Amino acid sequence: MQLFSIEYISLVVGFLILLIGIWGILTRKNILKMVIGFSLFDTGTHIIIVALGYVRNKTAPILDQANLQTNTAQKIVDPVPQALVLTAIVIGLGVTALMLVYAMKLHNEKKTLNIEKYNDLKW
Amino acid sequence: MGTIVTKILYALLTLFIVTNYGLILSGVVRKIGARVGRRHGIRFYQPYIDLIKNYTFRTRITHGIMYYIGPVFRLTGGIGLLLFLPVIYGSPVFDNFSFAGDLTFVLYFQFFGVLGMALGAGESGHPYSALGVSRGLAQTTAMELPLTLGVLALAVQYHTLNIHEIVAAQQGSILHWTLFTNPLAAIAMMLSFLAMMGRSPFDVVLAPQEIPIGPPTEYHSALLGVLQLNRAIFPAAKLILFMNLLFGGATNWGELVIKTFFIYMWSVFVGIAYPRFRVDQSVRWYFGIPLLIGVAAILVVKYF
Amino acid sequence: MVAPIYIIATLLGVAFALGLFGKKMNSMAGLLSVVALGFASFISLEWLAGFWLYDRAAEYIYTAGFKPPFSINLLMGKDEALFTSLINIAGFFGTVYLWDKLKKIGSNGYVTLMGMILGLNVIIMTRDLFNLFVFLEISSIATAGLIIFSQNLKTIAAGFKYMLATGIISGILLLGIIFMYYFTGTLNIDDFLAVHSLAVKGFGVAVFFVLISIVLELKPFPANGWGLDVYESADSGIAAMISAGTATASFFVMYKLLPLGTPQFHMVLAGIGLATFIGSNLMGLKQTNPNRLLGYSSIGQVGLLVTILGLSEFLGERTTFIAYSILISHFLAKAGLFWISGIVKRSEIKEWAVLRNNRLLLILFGVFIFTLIGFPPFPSFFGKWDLVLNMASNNQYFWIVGILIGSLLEGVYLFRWLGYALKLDNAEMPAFEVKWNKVLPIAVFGAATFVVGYFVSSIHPYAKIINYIPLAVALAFVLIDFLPVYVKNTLAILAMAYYYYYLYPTLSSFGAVFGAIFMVGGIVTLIAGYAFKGQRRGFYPFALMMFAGLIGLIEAKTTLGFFYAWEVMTVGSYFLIIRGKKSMPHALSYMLFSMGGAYLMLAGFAIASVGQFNLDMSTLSHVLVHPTWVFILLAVGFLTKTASLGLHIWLPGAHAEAETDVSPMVSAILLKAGVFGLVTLFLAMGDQLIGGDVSVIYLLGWLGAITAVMGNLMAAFQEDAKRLLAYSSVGVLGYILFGLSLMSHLGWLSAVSISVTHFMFKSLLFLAIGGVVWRVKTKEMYRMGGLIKRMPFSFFSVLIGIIVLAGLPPLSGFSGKWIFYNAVMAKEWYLQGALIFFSGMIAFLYTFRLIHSVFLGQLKDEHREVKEAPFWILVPQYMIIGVLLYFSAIPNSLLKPIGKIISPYFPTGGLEWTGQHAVSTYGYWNGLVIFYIVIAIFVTVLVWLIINNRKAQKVKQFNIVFAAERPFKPETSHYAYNFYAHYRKAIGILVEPKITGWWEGVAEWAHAMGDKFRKIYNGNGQSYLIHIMAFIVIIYLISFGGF
Amino acid sequence: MGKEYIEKRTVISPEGNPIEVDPLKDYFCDAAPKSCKSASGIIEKFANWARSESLWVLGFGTGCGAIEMRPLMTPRFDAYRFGIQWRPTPRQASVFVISGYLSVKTLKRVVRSYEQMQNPKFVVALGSCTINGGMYWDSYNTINRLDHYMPVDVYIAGCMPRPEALLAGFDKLKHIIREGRGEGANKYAENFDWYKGNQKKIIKDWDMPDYNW
Repeated sequence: MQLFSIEYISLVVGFLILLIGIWGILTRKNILKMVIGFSLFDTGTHIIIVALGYVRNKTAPILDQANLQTNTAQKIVDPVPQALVLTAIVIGLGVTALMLVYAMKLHNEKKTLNIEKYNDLKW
Repeated sequence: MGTIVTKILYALLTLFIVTNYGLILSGVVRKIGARVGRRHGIRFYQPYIDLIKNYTFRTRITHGIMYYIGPVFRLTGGIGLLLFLPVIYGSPVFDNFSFAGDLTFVLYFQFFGVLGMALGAGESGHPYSALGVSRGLAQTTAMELPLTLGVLALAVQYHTLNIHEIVAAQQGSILHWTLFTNPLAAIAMMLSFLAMMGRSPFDVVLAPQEIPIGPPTEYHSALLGVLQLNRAIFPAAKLILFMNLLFGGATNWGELVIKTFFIYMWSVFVGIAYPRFRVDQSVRWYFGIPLLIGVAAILVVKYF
Repeated sequence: MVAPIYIIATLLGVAFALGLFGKKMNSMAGLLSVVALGFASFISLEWLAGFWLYDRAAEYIYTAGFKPPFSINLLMGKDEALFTSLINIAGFFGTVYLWDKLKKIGSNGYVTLMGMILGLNVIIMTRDLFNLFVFLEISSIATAGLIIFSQNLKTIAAGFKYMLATGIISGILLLGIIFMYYFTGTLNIDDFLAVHSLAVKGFGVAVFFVLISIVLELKPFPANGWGLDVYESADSGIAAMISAGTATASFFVMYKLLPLGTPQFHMVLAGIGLATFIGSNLMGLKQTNPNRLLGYSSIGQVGLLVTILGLSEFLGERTTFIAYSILISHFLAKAGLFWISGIVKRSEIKEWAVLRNNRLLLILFGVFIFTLIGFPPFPSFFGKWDLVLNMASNNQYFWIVGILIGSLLEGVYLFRWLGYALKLDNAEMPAFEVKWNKVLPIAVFGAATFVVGYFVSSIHPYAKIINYIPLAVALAFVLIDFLPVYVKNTLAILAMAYYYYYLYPTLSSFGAVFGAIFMVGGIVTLIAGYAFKGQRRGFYPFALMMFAGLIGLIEAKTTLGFFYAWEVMTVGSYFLIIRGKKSMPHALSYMLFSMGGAYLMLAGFAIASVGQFNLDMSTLSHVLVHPTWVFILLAVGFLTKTASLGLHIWLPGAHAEAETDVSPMVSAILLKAGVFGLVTLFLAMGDQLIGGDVSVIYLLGWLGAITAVMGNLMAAFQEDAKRLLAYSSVGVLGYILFGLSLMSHLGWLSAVSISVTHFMFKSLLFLAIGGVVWRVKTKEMYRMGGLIKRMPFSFFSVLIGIIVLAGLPPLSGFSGKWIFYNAVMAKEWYLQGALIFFSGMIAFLYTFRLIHSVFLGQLKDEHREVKEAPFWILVPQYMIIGVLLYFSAIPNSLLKPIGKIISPYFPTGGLEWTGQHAVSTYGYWNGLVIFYIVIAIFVTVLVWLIINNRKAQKVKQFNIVFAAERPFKPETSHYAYNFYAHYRKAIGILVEPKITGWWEGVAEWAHAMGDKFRKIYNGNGQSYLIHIMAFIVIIYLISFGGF
Repeated sequence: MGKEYIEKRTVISPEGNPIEVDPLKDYFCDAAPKSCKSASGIIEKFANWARSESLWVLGFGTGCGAIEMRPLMTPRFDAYRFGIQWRPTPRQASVFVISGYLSVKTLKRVVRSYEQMQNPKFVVALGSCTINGGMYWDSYNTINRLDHYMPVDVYIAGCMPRPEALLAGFDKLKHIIREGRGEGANKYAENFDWYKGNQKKIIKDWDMPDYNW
């Protein structure tokens, strides 16, 4: 992988977003911000996945383009990460949605979104 | 059958001699005590009169069966101890039943009567009886420790627990006595002997006045008579035991009388010279020097 | 065979179909789900049966008709069949259990549940890593969904923490997966396994991320606060699903991916597991919330499983057996416990006394606790045995120590909890609601523990040769527990008698002696059971279980058999002891010391088995490695049972608080198990030297002597009659230990004959005193007194008992003492011998005190009309007295056979018998003659006294001379309290409870440690995430040499 | 420490049943003493000799005369040589020495101690007070004549009698015993009702059985 190539840059960016996400999760007290952190974490991961599957000068593995009908394997990027990332996005969506539901329920109960207030269970 | 009858007759003979000796001895000792105190003191035959008088009481009470047979246990213990000892060395007549058990047996058997008596005294329901027993038992445990060490040292020295053989090994010369061949063991045992005889400073068990004479508080009449008989026989038996173990035994009655008298005088002297210990004091005392001497005796015979 | 894909199809199909159901069709939805899960269970069980019975080959399922890597493939092999069976069964019964709750939630709940079970199924079967990720997410989303259904703030907060944690973990998993794909171009696990040996740079890190996230799914210490919160707050039914289902599936994933890790990583894994096992059990100590406690235990157990996986290199092919037996035990027990918790609905373990209102649940609770800790006949017992044995054979002692410590810690809180449930007062507590749909799953799982236990033992090469019949008979008494006591008692006696009759011809050597003590003793003490009225529920199964264990000890041919019997005996005796009114804390300490001792034995047996071809008991006689350690471990193990000084603190309370006829069982009979162990050990191994010159047996001799003194001394200062007798047992057992460590003919003769007489006189005394306590309803001696008038027969029993105990001639107690002195002389252990003699003197103190304070002295007002002890308690006493008197008169009837047994091992230095006349090197003794002479003198003196002392006036208790006064009250005239006050003043310093204090300090320290550690779980979800991140970093550094 | 301990009461047995306790009946044996026949002829003579030569004394030292008993044990008087010894318990004593005046309060104790001694028993009354009350004859709180309450074998007059007088008294007692006249115990048994009546007349808070064994 070459420096400043598109895949490298997106990999680095992906990692950066991922780290920002983790930073958000670990340091923000507001539950919604933590959920956003999670989204960033997911997004970063997704970018990394796509970046890893990218092969230079090749095109997306969508077979309705005419020139892909033959020798497909040489013309497309690795299709597996593409498939994976779609699944991952769906799952991430599900997780985020559920987290937001939790956030809502928590807020309904205690009228606060500060994660530190929810430590009734401990030890 | 004949041998059994002769055995029994011999045993009765021994018993007769020792009982009389014991009674006279106790009278004489009290006499001596009085003389030391510049009194005339009792007549030496006073114990006989006391004994007879106690049997002639016309009424008596009983607190129950155990109370009643307590003195029986006691006297059985005394007579048994005597009869299980070889009294005169080399005499088949006064050997009695010493073939039945050795030194270990004798040491354990002396508690037979003590415990039985303690139970009898207990049934009288008198708190002072129980208190006396509790003191006596406590003191005994402490006293037995140097004694055991001494006995073990003896057994090591003579390679036997057979009293005959221990006596036999001491024959020949006065220097063959255990007292001289194994002085540490002898000292340890003679210190224990003091408490065994129940004289001052170890007579808190009977402590007249404070707890009217301890366990026998409630005993009277013939019951007390039985106890008195035992008080003649039991110490004599113990004296004979110590004589056999430490002082070369006796080959005739004269020797026995002399030796046991002087052994007894050891406790009498100490008793007259020293005031009474409390129980905790006597227990601690026995865990002190006598115990160390006993341990030293063991170490000496084991390693030297 | 139904294709396994139908599991997925069914669950998925039903889940979608349920979406169409309206609000009013909840019952219908529930039924459909149960049927679906039942069908799924059927499929997986069918596969399991196929693999097991018909040796089918594993089968791959290719989705979409392509082979991997182009498609996702699933595998249905033996392991997968087993694990999916577990999951589906858990799902099935879990749904039945949750019926009401789910019905209230509606079809959404069923859908979520289906999703969770489906996810877990796929996790187990899939061979595709990304697929694994997807279904991990599905199942955790479903779990979070299930959690959120309970409208409770705590639960929701916990669920959120759960979401945060699993979110992070799955994110890391995904990263790992994608990098693994990047390096290898495949997502198929089978392909990875082929690839992983290729040293692709960076691949290791990717694998690390995958593995660490699976580890995190297993909730390692300390990155597991989120798991604990969920366990505590979630509905018990759901917690059961998580503990039994999710943890099981996660474990299987670890198992599946294990080959990806390097050996170093496996060691790290084992370390994580062990830290989790010990750490979470330590923190569990202070826990009082049942569900959170179960959470700690659950995490700990999974930690143990992780350790086992990490150590698989050492365990080799036994890994599967060990891991599965422990896993299934945990699966069944933990689900069962969570479910019970859901029925009881008490948030303090102290309130679990309410469980006694439902006998079935109580029994099941006990079964699950014992299953968890690994007692026989439950499967984990065999797993732990194999685990320790295999670790020992690889010299991995560190792991053995860790695992055993962790297990012991777990025992502390679980048995405390069980004790609370069994004993605490529950009068004020309202009964809980019991519904059949909630009890059914628990009962099924409870029964399954036995079935699986039987199955596991039948496939274990050594376990299958153990004789399970005695245990089965004992358990059969559970079924007839409703019968009245006399029927059961008769049956029990017949069973014991028959078994003794059956066993008798096969007994030889010491087995014959101890067999007689155990079985004849058992029969004799059981006779006292006729005194009880009603049903006496729960007594006979455990009494017979204890005896089954004792018999097993004698029958044991292998070390496994011995250890098995030992544990059976421990379980039985634990329940016998805890029957006492105030025995809860004592039963706990009994159990803990027993467990500790048993673990030492386990370690000892394990080391002894190293390099041996089999596990025969005879292997002990040629131990190849560390024989000294083996000897010490086993000896200390046995000494916990014989209650040697330092290990004695459990005994007094346990024996004193037990019931009337239980005390003799546990004190007179059970303690002999330890003696039997020592006998076996000494014979097999002989003496061992520490550092080449200090003899272990020499030290044991000193220990025995000091124990004898201290035990007796403590007995002398007791106010409680049964406690006094209990301490006396400590003393006598010290005496026996000393006799055995003399390692000579006479020493053993003395020790074994004292073992026999101790059984008799201690049974006698405990029964007699028990009979008194039965009547006067107190154990404090100073509250009694003068009872000779009311209970003459008991008095006579005690009299004979104490004379024998004190070793006074002419009764048979003396024979032991006499032989003993000769033995001491021969061995030249004079100082120890003097100590023993001293202890014998102290025995006079407490024996006199016992009989005086209880039977003599002043009768108390309230006891004026007390009756003699129950007839059936007297019967065994007088049987024993008869035998004792016989042995006293004819001592060689006892000593000669024992001498013959000892002779092959110690041929020289025996006694020479001429009739009843015994001669040793040092002395001689004729029991019969002495008996006659003493009786003759006694009778003569008695006749003389009677002649002189006829017509004595019988007087009453206050007719004593009292310094011219009269006594005021019996209480103030009964000298009994603090009887040896002066003695205490003199040497009481020796009996300051230093040792008890030390053990209490250890306990307190452990609890304080646990309490301190658990403070890291501060309840803040974010902190938990930080734990997770830190955990990853640290493990990364450890794994890749950062440190 | 009053009378409540001899009043009837109810206690609860361990089984929970009430038990009636009547201390005077349940704790004490109150059988009346019986007059004992003496043995015949020489045996009784021998016995009397033994009794006379072995005087075990119970000293009841509440009166001022008690101080005169102590010197008997000293080298100067040395009563031991006459077979006189002190015992600390009435059970074992045969001679009851009552030293001087008896207050009403101590009379009860004296009676109890006397009754606890075994037959034959002898009473030595020491000092004038025991004869007629001595200087306390009109006191509200002392008795005048001891032999109204128990048979007295020897009176030793004097206020107070010297130890020599005591020795003389003991000598007298020996004579009495040897002559077979020391039958105080039997006399007490035979005239039990009269003695009891006298005792009860003077002792108002009677809190013991009629005979103390």
